[in-house]
Amino acid sequence: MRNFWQLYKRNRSAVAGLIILVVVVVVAAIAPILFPQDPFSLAGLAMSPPGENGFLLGSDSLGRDVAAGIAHGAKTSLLIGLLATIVAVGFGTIMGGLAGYFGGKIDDLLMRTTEMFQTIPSFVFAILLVAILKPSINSIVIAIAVVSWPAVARLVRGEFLSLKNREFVQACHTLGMSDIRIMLGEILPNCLSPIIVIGSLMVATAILIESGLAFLGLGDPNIMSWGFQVGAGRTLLRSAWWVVTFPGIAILITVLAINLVGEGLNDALNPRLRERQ
Amino acid sequence: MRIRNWMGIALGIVFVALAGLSAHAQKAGGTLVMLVQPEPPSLASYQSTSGPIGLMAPKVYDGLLDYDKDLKAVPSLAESWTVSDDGKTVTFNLRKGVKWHDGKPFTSADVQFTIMNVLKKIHPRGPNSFKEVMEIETPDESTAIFKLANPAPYMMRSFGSYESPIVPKHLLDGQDLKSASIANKPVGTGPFKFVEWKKGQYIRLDKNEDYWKEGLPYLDRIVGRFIPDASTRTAAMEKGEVHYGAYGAIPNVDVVRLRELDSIGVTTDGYAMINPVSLIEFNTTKPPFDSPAIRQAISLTLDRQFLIDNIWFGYGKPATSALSSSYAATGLYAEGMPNYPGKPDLEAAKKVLDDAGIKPDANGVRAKATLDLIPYGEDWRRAGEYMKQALGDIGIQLDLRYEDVPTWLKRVYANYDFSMNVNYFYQLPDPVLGVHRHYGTDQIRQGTHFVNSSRYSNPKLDALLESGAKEPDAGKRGAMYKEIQEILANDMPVVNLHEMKFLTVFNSKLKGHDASGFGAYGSFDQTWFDE
Amino acid sequence: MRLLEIRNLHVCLPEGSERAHAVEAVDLDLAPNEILCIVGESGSGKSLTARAVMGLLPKPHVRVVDGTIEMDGEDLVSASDARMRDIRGSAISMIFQEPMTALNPVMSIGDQIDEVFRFHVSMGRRERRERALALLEDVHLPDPEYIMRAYPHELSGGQRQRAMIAMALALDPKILIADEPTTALDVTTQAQILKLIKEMQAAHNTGVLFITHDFGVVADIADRVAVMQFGKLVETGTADEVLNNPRHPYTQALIAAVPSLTPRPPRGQSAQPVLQIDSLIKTFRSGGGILGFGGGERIVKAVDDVTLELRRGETLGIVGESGSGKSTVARCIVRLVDADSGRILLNGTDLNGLGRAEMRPFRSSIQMMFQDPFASLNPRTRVGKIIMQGPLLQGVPATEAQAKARELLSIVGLDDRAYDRFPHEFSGGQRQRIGIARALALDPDVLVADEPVSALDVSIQAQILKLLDEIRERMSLSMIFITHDLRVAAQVCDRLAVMRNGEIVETGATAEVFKDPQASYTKELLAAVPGQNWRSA
Amino acid sequence: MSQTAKRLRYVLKRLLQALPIILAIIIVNFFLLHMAEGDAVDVLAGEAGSATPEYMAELRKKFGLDQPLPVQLLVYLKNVITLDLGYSFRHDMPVLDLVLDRFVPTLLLMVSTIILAVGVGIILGLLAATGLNSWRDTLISVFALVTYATPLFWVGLMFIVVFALNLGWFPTSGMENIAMFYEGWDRYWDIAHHLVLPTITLSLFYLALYTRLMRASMLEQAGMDYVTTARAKGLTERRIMFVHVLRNALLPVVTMAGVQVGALIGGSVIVESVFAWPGLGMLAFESLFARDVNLLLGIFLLSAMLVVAVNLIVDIIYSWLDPRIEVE
Repeated sequence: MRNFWQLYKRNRSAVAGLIILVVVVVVAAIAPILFPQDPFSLAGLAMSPPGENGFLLGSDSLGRDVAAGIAHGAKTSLLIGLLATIVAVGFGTIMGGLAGYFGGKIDDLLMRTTEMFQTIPSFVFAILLVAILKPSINSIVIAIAVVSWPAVARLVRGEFLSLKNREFVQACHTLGMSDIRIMLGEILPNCLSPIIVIGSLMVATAILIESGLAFLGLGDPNIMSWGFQVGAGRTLLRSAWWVVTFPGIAILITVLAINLVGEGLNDALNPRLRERQ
Repeated sequence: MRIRNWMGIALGIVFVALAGLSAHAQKAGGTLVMLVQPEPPSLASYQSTSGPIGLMAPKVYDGLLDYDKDLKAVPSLAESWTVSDDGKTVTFNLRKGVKWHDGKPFTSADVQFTIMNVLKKIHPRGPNSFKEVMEIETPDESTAIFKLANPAPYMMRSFGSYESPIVPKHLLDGQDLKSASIANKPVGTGPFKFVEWKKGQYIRLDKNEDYWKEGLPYLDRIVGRFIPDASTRTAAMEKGEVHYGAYGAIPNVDVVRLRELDSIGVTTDGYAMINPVSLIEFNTTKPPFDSPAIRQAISLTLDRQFLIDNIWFGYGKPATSALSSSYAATGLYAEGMPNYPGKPDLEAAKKVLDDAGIKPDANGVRAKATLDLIPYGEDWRRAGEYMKQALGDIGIQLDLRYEDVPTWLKRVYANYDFSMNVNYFYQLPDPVLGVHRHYGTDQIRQGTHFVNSSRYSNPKLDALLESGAKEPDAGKRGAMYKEIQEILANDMPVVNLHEMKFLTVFNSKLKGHDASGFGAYGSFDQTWFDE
Repeated sequence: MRLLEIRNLHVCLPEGSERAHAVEAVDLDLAPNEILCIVGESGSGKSLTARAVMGLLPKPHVRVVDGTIEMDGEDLVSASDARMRDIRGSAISMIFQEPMTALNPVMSIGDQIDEVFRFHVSMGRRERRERALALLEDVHLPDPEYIMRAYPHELSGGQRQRAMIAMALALDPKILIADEPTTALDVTTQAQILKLIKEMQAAHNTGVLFITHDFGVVADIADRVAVMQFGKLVETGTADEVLNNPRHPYTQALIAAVPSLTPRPPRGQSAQPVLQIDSLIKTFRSGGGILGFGGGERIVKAVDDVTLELRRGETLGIVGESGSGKSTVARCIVRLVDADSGRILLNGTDLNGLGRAEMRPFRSSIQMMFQDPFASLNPRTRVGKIIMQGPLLQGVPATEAQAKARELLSIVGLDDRAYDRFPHEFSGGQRQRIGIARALALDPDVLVADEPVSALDVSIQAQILKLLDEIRERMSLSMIFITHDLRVAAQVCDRLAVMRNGEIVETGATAEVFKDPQASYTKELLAAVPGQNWRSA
Repeated sequence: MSQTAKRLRYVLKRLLQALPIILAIIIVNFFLLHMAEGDAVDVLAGEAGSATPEYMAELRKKFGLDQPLPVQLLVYLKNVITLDLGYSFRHDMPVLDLVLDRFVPTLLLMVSTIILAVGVGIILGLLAATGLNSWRDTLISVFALVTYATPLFWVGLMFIVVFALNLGWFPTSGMENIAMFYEGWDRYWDIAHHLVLPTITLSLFYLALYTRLMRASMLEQAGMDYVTTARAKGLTERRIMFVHVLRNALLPVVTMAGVQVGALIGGSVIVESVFAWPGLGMLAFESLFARDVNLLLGIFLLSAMLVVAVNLIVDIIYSWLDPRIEVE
């Protein structure tokens, strides 16, 4: 662990990313303390510019506090990113693991399935899923996960394919270990690093997809998120730039930070890179 | 017995003369690019009243009549018309020498076919408007005589080209109306001919050189352009790539900014015919909205002016009754209805609820419900978000639901699986056409859109609606409608929110686009560019 | 006359490494037409010395910090980058261990040779092409026209190395540096390449700096020898001096560790078979898809009708070159690979065709040891647990399995503290010991060892072989020992089976096979073993 | 077998392999779409204003929506075999005509985006990798990250404001100047002019991906043995980077480009919406909300075929770049 941190620390931008990310998480956690009121509440004069009428980052067309929305929305956006990633990574790992481990017909079938998902225009497919399942946090998470898992499956399959022929795995076979135990106990722990890396980047992508869906009017109307703010404020871009720009910057910074952290993780966890240094 | 309406003829002559005179002042030529949003499903205005169809089709088709800015009927395909004393016979004298765009002559047979075989059959409002028309006689090629079962004064408001386009019999007769090729390639008698529809991009109409109005139209071409994103539409308008956008094509928030520019004009004229009102429909058959008290409380609580100021940026007028105040001209609108306060009255609302026994629980919640929002744009979402906050103040806790159009239509009008729904309706120039459909027991038609989905049923009201429809005397009719409005203000099956003001935004060089009472749904034959 | 003079060479390592200098105070001389072998085990600094000469150290962390490298009186350490580029490829050139990765996979051999001419001499396209063809002819590559157009993957390992040599000799360099050029090759190919290098060196009067870890190779090729250990030069001298009369204890120990080619005396053995392999066949298919739009399906007969017998207490060696199918036989025996047909009788029970569950009870009787000490242990599992896994799976109680694991650690010569550590904390030899402990934890009757010492340095190799020998005695194991190295086979195996292309070409007692090989292939193999004239002790 | 025959055979094989995938896409989406509430008739009637249930039932019958689902599916599949993609309920036109009409704009946007994103991505990645850890590398990396993290629609709207309104260099939206109805070369020029902003906007996101991938790939390849060989041959660093490393480093980028075609078509929805570009993405979006099942399935079918075709082209490019891969 200490070793990992040493390696991580060497990448300065990754450390910066981590700091930003921690700040975002802290803001999300203490949002109810910072802004005790419902972020949807009509807090004051509509379309106040930043700094005026008691609004740090201005207010939107209904007089809602943009800053409060960003703080409360951080939780939703991170949650959507995290949940969608967990679902996608979980499912993708299972599919890719089975395909890579067993090979043959199972591999063919599962890989054709992922190919199918990569052949469908993915964003349109996500829109379709949200529309059919009706816009809510759940359906957004499901839709993002459904279009994201094939990438994980391909990665995990590759890892399993190469690891299953490693001698330590063969040694387990000669000990009579069951397939499940070999997959979970022997192979999986050894491909966690790339999974963590792809997962971290996927959180960022999920946040972007959520904002894209919200832009097209497919957000959850009851829950404050950055996507919601962006979707609600986009027509105000020219009249009240702050309504859409600040949530947009929040998305940008968070996605940026997660990417930096992902790259840092990659540097620190990827043994090939490590050996080279 | 027929009485010639000399008045009609005279008006016609004056009109043509005026058109001829003004041709000196106005310049011919130019291409008008207008925003059409969203892309229409077809151009079959004879079977769909869809807004974007209304923007393009009336340029191609003519109606029997047209309506001026005061909504007074003026001649169009009919040079003159007479109504018999008993109101049961209407005779139209048709213009001679008019040709369809394909060169075939226009005759009374086309009128007969259009009304009896098309509009009465497949037009969404036609069966209502022409309910009383039993048959149409065509003694010669230029005369059409409508025989009615009962007098139908409101019918005379339905002969515009948007509402009742006259379509070519020779292209439709004997065909399946629902899949005729003129749905996508209209052939009319109007000032512009259909040329091309590039899906996803534009519809192109070119000047009809043989138009029956001498010297008209001025424009060489009209192009209807589709731009899905509102901000982009605004930018295109600002840059002068498009010249005209109506029906909210340019969002109100941008209008506030654009109206300061010299190059851009803004008007709220041209919507008198459609008379739109926003409202909340309730499911009156199940709790919590089966009680009139809670519906009244909602009406008392909502700050209509807030909605107008913050969501529609000042364009609109708070609703004060079931009927729009624009009916004041015809004497049908009644002032001072209960439960339509000038300012929100939370105390009164709470009292109404308390009296009805709808008390708050430990968390201050009196009722919970889901508010469905009409999926026709962001404004309605904002309105819903406001209502959620406002009604929370009196203990009505709402969840918002925003689904796509088919899901929403199915939920509200087919499955009745809703409790509260934000919507807007066109009240049209007569309540029989636009208002009755909300409230009549006979309008509880499961599976039909935009009718009485509240399933409010009141025999007393039904009787009043029926006699109000037939009453030719304006004074008596006004009294009947006052009673109707009182009943509706107390029972509140629908809470009217505000009388909407649609905006037309146009390039200042564009003139004469407001010649017709239909505004954007007009023919644009007198529209021209002042370069 | 000296071609190359290295004086007091110091190459530093990045901060935080085990030692400060990779190469320390090295002095070397190379004369024209001389082959100087630098010998040493991994980490001795022999490769970096060679790269320092080429100016190819992975700068900036690894660089020359002191000393001089003079070629014909010109110091290469202080030479400019541009000057070094001129020298590289023309005056000094280099060949590498793994010709597959050392050649650009997406460039034809012809283009890669052509580059050398283009960058160092001005010649017309035609002339360059003719020179290249002549070079390929010189290194005895068949059909040079074809080789010119071919990509590296289309050639065999030996052909690739010949192409590399052709490229290196293109401009008739004064010095050729060969960094373990035959290590990745089969023994017969190795012999050919060594012959070629000697031939070319003689023809061009080249000074060759030959890096190797293999004393057999040294004996065959060297004029002079330099021995390195931990970055320092421990001994230099003529080949004869160093090989036959080493003065430094390290050299002595190294040479002593080289297994002798003289088979060890046969042991008394029982005639009772433990394991019988009968008509074993295994084919591999590749290509072809789920719907059978094959077209590209390839069928390889990896094991073609192999029949073998392992007697109780003996060590049966299976020897052969890569691709001979020896490893596949081993994997079929332990059921890592399902054979197509044939029988594998363990104490009379046919293992072939048993399902996973049916196989489980027999797992403890037959165990395997793997080649790669780095790949054969799960990097995320503690050593104790690795050893315990087998017994636990067989239902042995945890405390008992733990005790057993600790005991085994001491048997294989590891500290008890190893129990709680991770594999990466151990050296290659130690890891092989852990691998042995894992295999022994189940008290097997039969141990299948697949090249268990090939990846190890020669001194470690000797230790592991000794350990295996002790354990075999102590636990009365029967062993199948797969190896490509005839020296190792001579010292370990009681009987030998020689495999080629999936078939067994010869079996017999080790001593007899060595003394009087029957199959021509066996003769070829034996003849190719490097350094056979060197030592008979 | 001759090389050409081999290639043909390979192409055929790949197309055959794609068939089950495309079939699965149709079936999955068919059922998904029918799971959704409401159908095309509801939308048409809703738009028309008001329609009686009888009229709607008649329409359903006309569209075949009154049949049981499996029957509808079979009828659809049967038609597809004869290259009849059915009738769009909403547009009252054959789906094939509609989709082909939108195909050219989609292809234009897609191809120009791929060329721009991959091309510039490769160059930037190359520049970053060759100046490892210099200010150039940092600048390019930051640029890549920021473009990746900025929401697309925001970029699009900003481009319109800056380049179309303030600077007036480009039109705000659309595919051609429809007031003019240009012909011949003028028209091509006009379309190219309209293509600039949408292409740049859509490219930015992918550009970032390719830049990062190219940089990583260059760094990885720079550590390979053959690079040492090249140095040992006395080649210049320039030659090593641009001839030896570059070609090898391109391989993963090319693979990635192939994988992303599917995402590209979908990802263009937002750009098409912002710039009113008449592509398939927007059409898919609209047809989804109109429950125009036939049309949406047609779009999925066509875009799947497009993805398969592009992947095939990518494979051929790949086999051309990498002689180890044989097209067979």
